[in-house]
Amino acid sequence: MTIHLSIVLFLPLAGAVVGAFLPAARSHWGVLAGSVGTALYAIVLAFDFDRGADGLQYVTDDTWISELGIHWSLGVDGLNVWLILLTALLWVGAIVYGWRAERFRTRQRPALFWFHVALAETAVLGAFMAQDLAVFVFFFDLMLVPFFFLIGQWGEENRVPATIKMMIYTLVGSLLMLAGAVALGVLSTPEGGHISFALADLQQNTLGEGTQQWIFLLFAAAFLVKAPVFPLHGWMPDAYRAAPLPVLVVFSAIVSKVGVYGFLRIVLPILPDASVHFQDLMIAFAVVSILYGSVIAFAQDDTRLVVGYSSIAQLGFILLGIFSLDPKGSQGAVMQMVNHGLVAAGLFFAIAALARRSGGSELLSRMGGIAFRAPALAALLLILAFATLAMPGTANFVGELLILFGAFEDEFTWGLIAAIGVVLASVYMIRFFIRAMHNEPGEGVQSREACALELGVIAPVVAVIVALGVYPQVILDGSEKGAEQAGAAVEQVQQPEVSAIR
Amino acid sequence: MSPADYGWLVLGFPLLGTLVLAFGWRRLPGRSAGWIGSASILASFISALGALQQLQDRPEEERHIASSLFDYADTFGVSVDLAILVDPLSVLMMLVVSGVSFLIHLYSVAYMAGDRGYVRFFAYLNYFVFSMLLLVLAGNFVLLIVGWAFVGAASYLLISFWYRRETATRAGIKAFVMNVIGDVGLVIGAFLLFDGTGALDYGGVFENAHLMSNGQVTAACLCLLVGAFAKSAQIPLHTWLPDAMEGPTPVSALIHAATMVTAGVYLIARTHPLFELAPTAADVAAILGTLTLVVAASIALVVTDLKRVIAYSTMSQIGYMVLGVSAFAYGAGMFHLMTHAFFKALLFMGAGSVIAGMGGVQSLDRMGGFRRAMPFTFVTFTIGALALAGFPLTAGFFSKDEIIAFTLNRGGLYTVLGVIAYVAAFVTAFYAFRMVFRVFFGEPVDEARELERGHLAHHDPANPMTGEPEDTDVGFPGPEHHIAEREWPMKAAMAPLALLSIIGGIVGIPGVSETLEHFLEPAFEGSDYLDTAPSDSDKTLGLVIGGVISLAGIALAWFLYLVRSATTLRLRDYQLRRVHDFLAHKWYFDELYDAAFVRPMAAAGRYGRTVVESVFVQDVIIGGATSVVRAGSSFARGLQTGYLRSYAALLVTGVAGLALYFLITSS
Amino acid sequence: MDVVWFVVLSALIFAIGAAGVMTRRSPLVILLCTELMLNACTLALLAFARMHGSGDGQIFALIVMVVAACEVVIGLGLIVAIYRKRMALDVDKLSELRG
Amino acid sequence: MTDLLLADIQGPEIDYAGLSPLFALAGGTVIVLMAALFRGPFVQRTLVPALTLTSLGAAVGLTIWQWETGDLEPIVENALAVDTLALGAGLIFYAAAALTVVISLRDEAVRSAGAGEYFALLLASVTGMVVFASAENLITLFVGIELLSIPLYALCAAEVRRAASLEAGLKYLIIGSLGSATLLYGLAMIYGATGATDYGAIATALDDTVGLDDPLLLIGIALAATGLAFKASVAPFHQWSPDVYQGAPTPITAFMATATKAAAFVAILRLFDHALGLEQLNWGPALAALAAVTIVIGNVGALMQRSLKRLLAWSGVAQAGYLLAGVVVGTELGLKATYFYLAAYLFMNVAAFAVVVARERVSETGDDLKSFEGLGQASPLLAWPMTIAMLGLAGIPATAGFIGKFYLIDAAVDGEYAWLGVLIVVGSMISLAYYLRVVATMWMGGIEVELPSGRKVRPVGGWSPEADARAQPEVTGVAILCAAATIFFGIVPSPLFDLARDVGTSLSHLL
Repeated sequence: MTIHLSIVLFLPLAGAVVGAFLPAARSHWGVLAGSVGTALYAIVLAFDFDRGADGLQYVTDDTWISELGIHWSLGVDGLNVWLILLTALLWVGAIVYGWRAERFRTRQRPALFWFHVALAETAVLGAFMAQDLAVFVFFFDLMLVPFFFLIGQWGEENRVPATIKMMIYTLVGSLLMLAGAVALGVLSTPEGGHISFALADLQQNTLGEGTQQWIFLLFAAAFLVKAPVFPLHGWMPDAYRAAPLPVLVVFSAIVSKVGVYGFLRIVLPILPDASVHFQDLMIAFAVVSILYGSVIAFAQDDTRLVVGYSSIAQLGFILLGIFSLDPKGSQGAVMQMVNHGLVAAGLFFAIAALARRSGGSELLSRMGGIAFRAPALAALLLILAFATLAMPGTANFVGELLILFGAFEDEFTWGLIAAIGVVLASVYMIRFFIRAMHNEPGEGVQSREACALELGVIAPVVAVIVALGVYPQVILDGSEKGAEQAGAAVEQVQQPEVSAIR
Repeated sequence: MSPADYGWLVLGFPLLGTLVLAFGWRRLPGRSAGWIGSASILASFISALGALQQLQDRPEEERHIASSLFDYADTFGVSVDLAILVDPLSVLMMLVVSGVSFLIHLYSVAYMAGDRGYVRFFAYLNYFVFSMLLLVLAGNFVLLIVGWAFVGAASYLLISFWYRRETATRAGIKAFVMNVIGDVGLVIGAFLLFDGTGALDYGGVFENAHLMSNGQVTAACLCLLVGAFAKSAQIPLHTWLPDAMEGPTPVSALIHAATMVTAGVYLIARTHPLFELAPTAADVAAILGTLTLVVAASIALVVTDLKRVIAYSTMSQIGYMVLGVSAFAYGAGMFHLMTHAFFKALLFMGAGSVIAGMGGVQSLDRMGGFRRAMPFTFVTFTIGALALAGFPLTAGFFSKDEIIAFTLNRGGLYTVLGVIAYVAAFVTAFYAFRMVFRVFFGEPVDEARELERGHLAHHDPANPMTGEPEDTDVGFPGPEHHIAEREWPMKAAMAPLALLSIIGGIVGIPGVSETLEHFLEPAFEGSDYLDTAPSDSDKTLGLVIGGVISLAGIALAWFLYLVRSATTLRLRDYQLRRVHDFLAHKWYFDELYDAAFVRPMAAAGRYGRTVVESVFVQDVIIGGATSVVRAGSSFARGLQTGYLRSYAALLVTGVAGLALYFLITSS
Repeated sequence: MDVVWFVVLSALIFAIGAAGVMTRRSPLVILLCTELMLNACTLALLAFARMHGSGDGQIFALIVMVVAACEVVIGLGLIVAIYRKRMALDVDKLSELRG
Repeated sequence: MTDLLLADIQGPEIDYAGLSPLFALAGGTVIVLMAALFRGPFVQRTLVPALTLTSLGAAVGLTIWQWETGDLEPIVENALAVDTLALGAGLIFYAAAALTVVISLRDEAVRSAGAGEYFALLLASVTGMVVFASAENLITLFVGIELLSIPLYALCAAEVRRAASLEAGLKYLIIGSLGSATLLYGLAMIYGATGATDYGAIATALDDTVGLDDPLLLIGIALAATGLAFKASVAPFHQWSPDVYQGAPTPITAFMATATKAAAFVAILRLFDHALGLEQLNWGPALAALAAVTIVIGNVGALMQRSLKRLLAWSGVAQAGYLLAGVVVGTELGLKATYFYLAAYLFMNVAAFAVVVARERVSETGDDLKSFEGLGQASPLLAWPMTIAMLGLAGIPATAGFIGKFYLIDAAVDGEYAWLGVLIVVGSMISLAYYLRVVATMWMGGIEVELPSGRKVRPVGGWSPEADARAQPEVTGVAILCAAATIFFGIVPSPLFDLARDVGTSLSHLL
């Protein structure tokens, strides 16, 4: 069957437009319809997706701006199929939660809120599907706008400086990438040939070492800031603290992946020499982020920041996997993107649930003993915590195992240091769980069992996590080809013994 | 049905039990949960018997049955199936684990009856059994690691089962983190093996192990040892086990005595081909094992918390097993593992009964004279103590002394270790009966008297370690206590174990019956050390020495605690005070780790949060950039004086500059 | 007579005019100074026209005069308007707009 | 006697069709002036603006009629070129003027200056721009620049009752005439060096006879460059623009910000790429340096501005820097990119200024950032256009600004000025700080803007009658129209690209 990615991409926006014409109080119906439609379509896509096939599937490729050689080209392959599915599903969860949770009922200008939410979904999907560099940049930058408004207009206190900081900081990276992208397109245009930003064409004619390197740095700036990676995470704490929770769920779960995804999709295939050249630098970034994020995470009192810094560490792992420049590593990275998306979303939903029981406070010091009358909630959070610290038996373990194997292949020492991160992860996640759920209840804590809404959003996430833990192969099958192609160019550059398929 | 199918059944029942209990926790009245849990484990035990019988029907060389369910993770050369391996070794472990587990479940049905977390407890307990069986049945390293981590998680959950106790939660995180360290060690080891052999399943790895360089194998084995030692609470990764006694007593009996903590021994036995390729690693293991068995035994001399005494004795007993398997006395090691499971579980059960009788108090100093109050417990506990002490003809007697015999037989370094082991055996016998005499003999304490009057003592609930007051709601121990004397399930659980502790040795009486040896041989075929077993005469000699030593130890305990207890106190408080303090501080391991790791980490965290974040990330990077821009801004706007004439001036200077540029470049 | 002298002279006048714009404070005088600059240009143009013997320069010069006239008209108009508003006729006082 | 009559005077051959837009405008100027002699509200309020729009419309029509790609022969004895560059530039002027007319309709300036004069001057200025943009000859160049400037001097001061307006007018006049004098002197020197006034001749002269190290020529170029850069408010000749933009009546500011800038750049393109378009004559680096300075100065200058008009003026300086980047590469791609950006810039800027007009008429704080607080609630119809304009100017995707920047960077990199391309994005980064601040002020009320007194500013609560967009439908209409165009061309840029392509075909000698 043929699946039209453009439809998948624009359904949410369409829903938002419909919603805009509904009375404000009902506007969420339009958005919900749109995103549910997308989710269903994405599920169909994931099932229909041919795992064995090389290359892209369901390709859409029309000329958009011929003067600039920009093609409206979308496609799905092993790298993004799961991310697309994840995006579509989590957005539905976030929308449902944002609509039902009483904390957000009293929101002003709901129609506008939902419009931004839907726009964000479209932008993110676009960034994941784009097979044309310009289109990718287009969506990558566009993505920020709705979040800028969502955080700035409907956020917690101190939201405006936070959102402006986030917007500028991340756009600094994105704009550098814009320059890099244009340069890439122009410079890799063969003599007399017509300029094209299609990734396929860009892969054909590779640039000289030097050019690759400065362009690589421009791209890296964008992706590392977006991830974020130490020390470029300055925007993260404020933004996480300020963001409204439903928004934060998708922001932390999905948007942070776009950056690292960009490495796999664009940098490795198109700038292989530079990737090899900067391998150690990037791995250093990754490992430092792993350790730093973990250490800070267990010094935090604000649950959001515990998760925030933990995701710095997690993204460090993903980055490590990518720049192990080993198919196992990339494979693990793809897997971790999905897994971390799941756990991050689940954890933030859980944080919302915890806050409702600790008198609205999201500080660990105000929590404690919440498991007392909420065993189910405690169990869910426990599974989430275990998944986050890559407990064997969860898919995260398989992901991190592959990442570490990939890292060991080429960079054993770095790998060992990174492995410390696994231990640290256990420290901060279990600390989080104990401080929230165990010990004597703090004052102001009323423990009550998870309500239908909370179960409705958290339980499915946990179910998926467990399912993937039982049968991780399902993801590996899907993404294997993609990971292989992502690494192909690099493998040619590298000395053969690094390609470690025995 | 092939043994493998039975193997899957063995795994399946506890999992089923877990799920039933986990999802049915709301609507399970009274003790039904306990019965469901026990039933599932019983079923699992029966399946294990089935596997045993099937295995025995096969010719020796066909006693390795691997069975795979589906691809677990298979990509880019990494190929992991969801596979189990059934061979004599795993069958033995299956039997021990499921058997002992069943009895402990039975015990818990009554013992935990008063607790508000009854269903949760059995869910966890079933989950643990499932994990443990997964560990022993795993057919490849990845699945082994999965089981490894699962038992770690289960142990964490059960240690902090009474999660409103700060002490319990702290003990839990400690145990968990140390176990994760072990997991990481295993992962690295697994990678090294994968790197060297390109395989992750046991078969493949052992076949190609000879391809690896000696250094590689040694490194891999050391990494595996990290895992093994973390799990088996061997020095230097042992500090979590005593704290783990925060968990309910059945948990201590099951996880922290009989099964989980012996996983390390199992791992070494399971990967023996590697250790035989890397004798260095084996030696390291043996030395550390011996060290542990001495240190732990010495600490057990002075600890006053009943459960912790048994915990330390567990550590030291596992030291024996590690020494055994590292000395390539696999049969002996596994033998001791089995017998230890019996008598140590028994000891914990008895201790639980006593603690219940004491109304939750655990300190030896406050116990005494329970002999008449709880005769059944007295008998069984004493049997356990005898076995532990290696009293002649008890189970422990044969197994422990066989290990030592093997060790001495290896000669060289191992002679020394063997001698040390004998010394420790003496200590063991001493502290074992220190417990017995202090708990059951002497003046009956109030609780004992009350019990004799037929009334079970109750104190207002409090944390046994800190004495903080508690309530009896969820997250704290329940209101009622249950003692063996009054609960038939507890008796029913303890009686068989008592029996086994006495006669368990018959499977390995040197020269008479060596059933176990023969049974296990197929698992260790290809080992170069199978024929290095000492002659029966040496073994018998060893048995004699061991018997004498244990008698001596018991005698000394009798002398010091019953005849001359005053002398003992004087020794403790004056002559040997320094020694006592040193041992009472557990050789200062906790303090050391606290100073070396915990505090630095916390400090780093605080430093990072307060300094690095605000100063470097925010001020330097962001603040720096913005201030540069701001400076430029104020400069640009400073030029904008609003004075027409200055504009003109700037314009003219601009012209001049431009003209100058052109003149210079073109000439 | 060499054209250079004319150029130099015009340059001098131009410089004087520019200096005047930069130094004087009365808008009126500044206007005159700009006139001076324009005239310097005119002079230069005429000189060059003579040098090349082409008519363009002269046409140019004529147009410049016209333009100069227009500018002065607007300028005077503005100055009158400012005067009518009782504002100081001093360009340094006219610095409300800045920053 | 008769033979005298019969003696045919050999006049210049003139392509009247080519000149027709000019005639339309010039005629319109006169007619508007005449019509305004009749007093009466209808004439003043309706007829005069209508006539103005009509003549602009006529000009547009004639332009489209004249539209013919390729490098055409200059007309009127090589004085003017009627090529697609001139015509395309013309379209921008007409659009800007028309929009200005609409937002001026109820402006104080019109009242105080008189409708006739106001609109006539506007038309005259447009005429000047057309001449300026199509000048192929030093003389016409000068005529054009004066014809566009002098009316503007007057228009800036149109609000004779407002001191700021007068100050702006005077400043503009004086600095302006200083600038044009400089330009003129430069032109004179170029003429002196080459002995020709029309570009073609100058180019040929430079090719063979004149030595390229002739100091006369070089100084001439420098002076001319300054004069033109001044009009385009390129740093360091930008200083007049913040003051003048702030002081002038806002519609006029909008007009200057868009049309004048366009005219100046077209003139620069012509002079440098046609007359002085020689490889050996390396004015490229010099202009590149100017561009760099402009980008930086403009963007940092705009930070922490509280007056919207002033902020937009500074950002205009920055944008001039971006545009200059398109010029320095001296390629056809650069020409196209420049034109495209000019067009995109027109929409974004007019949208912003229209909102400013709407706000400052009703708010007591004028164009201060304060009068925009909570605009999101008060009147979204105004807040949205402003938001889109700001995001567009910042170069956010889905706006014409993004495509424009993309195109400019493309051109810069293509012309071996990659570093300039990077500098453009660096500039955009800085620009985010002030654009986003405006957006945040409108939507996220209660933002603490750093006032000297450091006191908090609270948002405008809820709906207020004077904040209602419907009070000034035409202004709101313009704002929404331009915003819509910004978005439209951000997603479907092809029409503008086609225009730009045609424009690119002129000046065919470019690479």
